[in-house]
Amino acid sequence: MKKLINDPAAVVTESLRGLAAAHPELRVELDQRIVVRGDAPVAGKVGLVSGGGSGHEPLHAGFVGAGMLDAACAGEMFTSPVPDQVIAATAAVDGGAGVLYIVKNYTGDVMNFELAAELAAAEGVQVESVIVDDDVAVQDSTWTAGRRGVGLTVLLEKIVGAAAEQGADLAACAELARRIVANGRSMGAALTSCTVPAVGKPTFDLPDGEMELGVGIHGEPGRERVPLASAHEVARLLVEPILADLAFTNNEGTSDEGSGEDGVICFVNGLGATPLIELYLMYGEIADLLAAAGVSIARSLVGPYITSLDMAGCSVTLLRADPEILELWDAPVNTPALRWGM
Amino acid sequence: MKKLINDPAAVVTESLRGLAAAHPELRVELDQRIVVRGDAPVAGKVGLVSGGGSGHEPLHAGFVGAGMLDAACAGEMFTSPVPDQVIAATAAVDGGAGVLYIVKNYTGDVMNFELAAELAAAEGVQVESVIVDDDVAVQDSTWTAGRRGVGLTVLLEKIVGAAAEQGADLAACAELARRIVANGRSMGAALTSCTVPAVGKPTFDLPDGEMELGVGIHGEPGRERVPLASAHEVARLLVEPILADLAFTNNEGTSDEGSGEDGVICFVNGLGATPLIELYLMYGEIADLLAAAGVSIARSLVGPYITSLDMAGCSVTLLRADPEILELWDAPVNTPALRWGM
Amino acid sequence: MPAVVNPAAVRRWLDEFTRLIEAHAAELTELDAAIGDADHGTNLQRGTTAVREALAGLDSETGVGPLLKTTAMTLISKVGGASGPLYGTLFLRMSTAAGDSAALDGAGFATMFRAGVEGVAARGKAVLGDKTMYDALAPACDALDAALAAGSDLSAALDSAAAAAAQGRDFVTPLVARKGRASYLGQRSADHQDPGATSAVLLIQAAATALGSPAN
Amino acid sequence: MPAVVNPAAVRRWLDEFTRLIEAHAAELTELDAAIGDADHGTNLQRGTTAVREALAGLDSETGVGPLLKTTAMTLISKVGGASGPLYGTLFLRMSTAAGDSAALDGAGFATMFRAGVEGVAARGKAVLGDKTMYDALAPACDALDAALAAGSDLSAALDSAAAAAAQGRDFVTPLVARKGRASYLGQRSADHQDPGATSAVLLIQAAATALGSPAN
Ligand SMILES: Nc1ncnc2c1ncn2[C@@H]1O[C@H](COP(=O)(O)OP(=O)(O)O)[C@@H](O)[C@H]1O
Ligand SMILES: Nc1ncnc2c1ncn2[C@@H]1O[C@H](COP(=O)(O)OP(=O)(O)O)[C@@H](O)[C@H]1O
Ligand SMILES: [Mg+2]
Ligand SMILES: [Mg+2]
Ligand SMILES: [Mg+2]
Ligand SMILES: [Mg+2]
Repeated sequence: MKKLINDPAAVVTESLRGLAAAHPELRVELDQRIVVRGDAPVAGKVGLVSGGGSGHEPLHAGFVGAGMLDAACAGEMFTSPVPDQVIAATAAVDGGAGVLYIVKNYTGDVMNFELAAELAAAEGVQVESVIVDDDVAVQDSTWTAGRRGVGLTVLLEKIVGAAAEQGADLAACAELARRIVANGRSMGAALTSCTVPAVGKPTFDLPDGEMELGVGIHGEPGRERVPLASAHEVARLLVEPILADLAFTNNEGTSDEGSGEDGVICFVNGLGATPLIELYLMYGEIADLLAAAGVSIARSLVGPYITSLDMAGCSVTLLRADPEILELWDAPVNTPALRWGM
Repeated sequence: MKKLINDPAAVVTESLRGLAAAHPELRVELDQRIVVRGDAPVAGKVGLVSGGGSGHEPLHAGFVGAGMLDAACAGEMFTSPVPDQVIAATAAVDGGAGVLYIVKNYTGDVMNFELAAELAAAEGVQVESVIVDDDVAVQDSTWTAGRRGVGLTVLLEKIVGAAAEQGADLAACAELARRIVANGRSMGAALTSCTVPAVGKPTFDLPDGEMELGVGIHGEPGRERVPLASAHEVARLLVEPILADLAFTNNEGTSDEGSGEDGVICFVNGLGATPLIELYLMYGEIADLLAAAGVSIARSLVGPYITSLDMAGCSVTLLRADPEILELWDAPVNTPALRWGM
Repeated sequence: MPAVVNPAAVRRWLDEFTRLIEAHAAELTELDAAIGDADHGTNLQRGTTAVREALAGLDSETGVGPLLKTTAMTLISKVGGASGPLYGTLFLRMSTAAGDSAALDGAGFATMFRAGVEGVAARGKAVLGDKTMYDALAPACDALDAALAAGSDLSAALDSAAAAAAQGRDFVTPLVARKGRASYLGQRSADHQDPGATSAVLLIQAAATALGSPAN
Repeated sequence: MPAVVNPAAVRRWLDEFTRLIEAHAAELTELDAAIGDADHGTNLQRGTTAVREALAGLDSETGVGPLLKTTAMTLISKVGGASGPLYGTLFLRMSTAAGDSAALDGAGFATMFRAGVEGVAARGKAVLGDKTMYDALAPACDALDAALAAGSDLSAALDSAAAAAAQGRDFVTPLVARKGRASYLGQRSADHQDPGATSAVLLIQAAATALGSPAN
């Protein structure tokens, strides 16, 4: 294992320490491992709290700031945060308008946020939770844990963050978040495993010439191991299941036939060790496939925003846009990892 | 070799194609492989042109936009651009106030930009060139190729870009750029080699338990191979030679003793395959060392901004700040990779 | 049957569980690497180590219910992931069931344990055959009841509970997981032993070792 | 001595150079991987392939000077890196020296070649012993002049030039590089063969093969 770390057990805390040093505008509570907007709680604003296992940076702490999250809870590596953290974050950001939990759909995350929500409700805080489950690699079913929450989380945190900043109330924020969940899908592929520091070796072996299709963000193997393919082919393997799962074109209209009315937000994400030159190359392939499928791209995001430690690979997220979503996407945001307009 | 690419020979062009698709606000000329600000030439503004070998993304194309570069020339992988590209970029951005070439100090880059400058001057364009050579790993000497240009290039492009945007003339831009070169230093370390697509295997072997100290950004081996060390120790190995090379504290004053008057801009850069969680951890270590040395950090930047394909490792850049430099650093910028205030 | 499950026995149980988790942490993480995210051993070790410290900080007079409650809250606060709330709920429900009894006999222990296991099912919404810790815990409950009903003492009953747990764990190994991270793998989760079921067996083995003997 | 270096001979030279670069591209890149950035073979191959195409597009009447100029401009436009401007300058200066001569004899070729090599030194600011292509090119010039002065024909003179180039290349192998990327390695650049000196030897070997024979 080759990593720029000290003690494998201390990686999360030591990295948060560095985040605190680099971003004095944030409040980083190292004991609780929560990262809070410097001006929290913002009176009258819905507080947005997210969190999850560490190892996905910049998600979530890198998205704390004006126009996005109010607080993030950093769990152990790939392990959901504990309720204490969520409760501390809730207390730190509750400005009287209630708190929205944004939870990626993993059993651990769901249960820990659920416990926290029960406890927060008992304290009289208005809490709503939204579960993000956008990963089409996983068969959806009420009999299983359901789909994982992956790339869509980034888009959701930005868009709902903008709505909260503009004064949307808790019910409106929750409804918008659920609308985004209903309209977004993702799929990922890995060229290499990642290495969890405490484990010290790759989670799985992935020989030369092979890749994992349908991976999540925790170094878990994918749905299928397939031969390593060209970027062109990988793009197809990622885009096709997404388009098969949800209609991204709007064929109802007559004038604009074959293209979604407002297009999509297309997010090509790096899993941690894939250089930007490859991500942009993939973006070109994906844009071609979408054009051929009659899906128009309204906005794009390319970069490593929800990672899996040092995994090489990428994921694609598509979100059906509408004018409100696009306006909220374009709204100012000021966080360590996503910033524009301010 | 595991990469999200198609033909190894086509990586640069295909990645630019994706950049063009993702950033319609830029003008990407695929034939010449130059990336130009959408509104270029800006009348009366000094045009900033940079470029270099590809494989360092987001440098340079990711820094084209308002408040930073006017154009970037993308060479072959790790190979400087050719004069034709620089001349095309010059023509595209010359708004009548002259053009500044920002050249990293590599023999190839220097000679190709030199040829271009000769040709541009023959065409009647006012051209100035500034050579960035900040890498303290390389012994400086008039008898050698001199120091390499590395991380400081990013800071320089941002700061001089802001000055040009605010109307500084060519002489002022060139002088500011040279002041930045005089006041900035960098040092890097690699945990793994990178793999050049056309070569198909790592440029050098770096066994478990070893790292290369004093690497550049072209996969060239470093000055020294040393045992893999903790983040704490790596931070020391990077910061000490920088502080030994240039005084980053200002002991002349009496009131503010032991600390640079306006502090430094501290840039912790990922070399391509190092996840953000490690970079922030390194930032924490570096901030400690600087505090202990009496160097105060005025601004920071943490992330993979000047990379070496899929190399794991990081570099540190320190730039002595002054009020003008800080104001220009804070000025609005809108590029694919660096954006704030707009 | 004598009331064997007093505070000292509960402490011995948790001590033994901590020891077993420590001894098997790498194996649990290894199992989780194959069909999960390579942290189950690390998670539980962090939790049980914290439990040991928390219990050491409690008064020696602390009763069964409060000991179990501290265990529950510590696991919930320290473990995270799926197993944190699940083991936390197990101990929380047991603590509630224990109430302020000074000690429990075999039947009392069995009732309390079943309350805990039902809590796991409620929290995780798992049913038998989903390939989770519940597949080890539920058969253990049944075996415990059956053995006690047949007149075994708690020691012997816990031995058969541990055997039933191990059988449950092995029974689901060939199955496809339907809950937790392993479910993401679909067909590929088959023929892998479930990490949570494996740690659940250790919990019951620890009980058999620590609670079985009336010598306290 | 007959005027052997006519346009057809120049084309044969560049053709042979292209062939040698193609055959040695991997080796050149390998050498560059050790002390540079693993692209010298790729760079030159891209350049010489483009030269072949560019020359094929030129009229069969095209003279020596224009052929060399097209070669120069093509290398400058296609190669990039350090070797692009350096080889480009070599051919540009040769083209200027050739002027509009229809063909050159041995002495004319030697004068022209020296002009090119001096251009490399001027552009790269390299001196002997810096461990660059100049360390192969400069001794080749001297050997060429000496052999012609001693009465050799161009064929024999180019053979000794090629031998001198190879000697120069090997002479600097143990040295520490002071120019180009290899200089960044300091002491670690010693005992590695310089890629540019290696390709320069191929250029002169190609001349020996293609220009030596008066049969054109
Ligand atoms: N819904 C559930 N109900 C019961 N047990 C579950 C459920 N989901 C997961 N588990 C158990 O949790 C174990 C994994 O725990 P752990 O690795 O600590 O958490 P995580 O999966 O969050 O990383 C699984 O092996 C399984 O036995
Ligand atoms: N200043 C210089 N003068 C002469 N030759 C040089 C100089 N710098 C580099 N070279 C030659 O260029 C060769 C490297 O060429 P190449 O790999 O194509 O370019 P780059 O170093 O830009 O990647 C070196 O081996 C050396 O012979
Ligand atoms: Mg986990
Ligand atoms: Mg090069
Ligand atoms: Mg796990
Ligand atoms: Mg080279």
